[in-house]
Amino acid sequence: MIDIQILESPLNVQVCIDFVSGAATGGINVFVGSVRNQTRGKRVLYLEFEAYVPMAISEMRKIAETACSRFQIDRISIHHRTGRLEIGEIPVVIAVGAPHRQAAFEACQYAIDTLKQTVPIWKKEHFEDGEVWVAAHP
Amino acid sequence: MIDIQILESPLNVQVCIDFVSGAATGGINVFVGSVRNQTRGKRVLYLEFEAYVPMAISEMRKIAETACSRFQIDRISIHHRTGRLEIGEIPVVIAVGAPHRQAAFEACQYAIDTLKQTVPIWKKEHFEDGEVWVAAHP
Amino acid sequence: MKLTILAFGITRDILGASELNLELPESARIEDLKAELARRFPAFANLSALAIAVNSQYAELDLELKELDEVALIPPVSGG
Amino acid sequence: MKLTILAFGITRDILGASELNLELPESARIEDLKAELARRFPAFANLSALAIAVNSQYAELDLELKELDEVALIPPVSGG
Repeated sequence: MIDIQILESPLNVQVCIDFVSGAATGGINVFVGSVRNQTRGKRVLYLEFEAYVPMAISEMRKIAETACSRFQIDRISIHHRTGRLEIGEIPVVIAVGAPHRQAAFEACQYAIDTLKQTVPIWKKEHFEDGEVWVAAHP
Repeated sequence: MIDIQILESPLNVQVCIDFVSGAATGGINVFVGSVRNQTRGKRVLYLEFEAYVPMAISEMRKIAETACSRFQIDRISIHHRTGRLEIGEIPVVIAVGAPHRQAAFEACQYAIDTLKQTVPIWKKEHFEDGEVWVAAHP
Repeated sequence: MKLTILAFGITRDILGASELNLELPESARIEDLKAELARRFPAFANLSALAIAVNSQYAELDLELKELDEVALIPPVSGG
Repeated sequence: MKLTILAFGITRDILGASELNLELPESARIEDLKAELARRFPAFANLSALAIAVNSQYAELDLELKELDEVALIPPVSGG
């Protein structure tokens, strides 16, 4: 069971956990991103996330399907937020439910690592003295 | 920052996540245990967890302190429930907050693996035709 | 053929718009599109990478474009 | 010396009680306690393991017991 969402409103971790919980679930691993107050030693005011929504959903679904086929997992929920996020807010939640915990850990780690490499979502960091699209330049 | 609790009432995942969230937190990893409806192919009706509470808290605190010193993490919350748990209920929640996600994943995995080896808590599985203390016999 | 190109992140800043209408020869490939973009927008040379998506899938350089394709510029992603 | 032993999980079932009062010689060690338990409760031989905690810490076999120690039987744990 796969649940993929891109939302403009605050993410709800419990919704993701509920989705991946079932009677055969023995362990759930959850990754929750959090907007940090600094990056490379520089103070961050807030972030903005932009997504190419149909492709982002398609790539997130690929990750979920690969996770389900590669690891012994039943259920995965991936939610990503867009728009302006303040310090401490949550850009991403990935929850994975599995009969045994090791598969849940591995699938969750695979999902967040791959999401950061393939899903067309972009983060702009806003500083006191300017702004930058993360990773755009070498 | 370390938060250790043994509770007789249902665990609240969000409470653990809130504890490990801070302005310097970049990633949070959470493990949520879940009571399965079967074990080794046999239908489970419900579980009972019993703890030697003062020692269990002491061992959980050791795990948290070791996790903080061994991995680059800031905050860890470990909650374990006792008493009777129905299928789908949550015996344990471990949440770890860190500046970078990899440390959060590793510390969370370390914490649950070690908890299952050292913390004096015992699980009794109740079946239709009897009950068994898990791992008591070879 | 006429193509409408969607732009995101820094590529939208470079184009100064979220869409670009482009005229390309029939059976142009992704590599031709990238060359045309590089010619018209020298700032693309400063990016660490630039992928092109066609109909929501990452496209190889030799893929032939068709007029009804949804084409998008995908600068280095940074979600999560 | 008189010791009160706390029992949990299957050891509580074997003892039929959550506490056991035991008389041991002065300066008895953990290994002496385990031998006395094995003598009185043969079912302990069937356990996959049995640790002893003294004052909420896992104890080595050669630790000397003292009368005011809080001693607990720790059968194989299965939390989480």
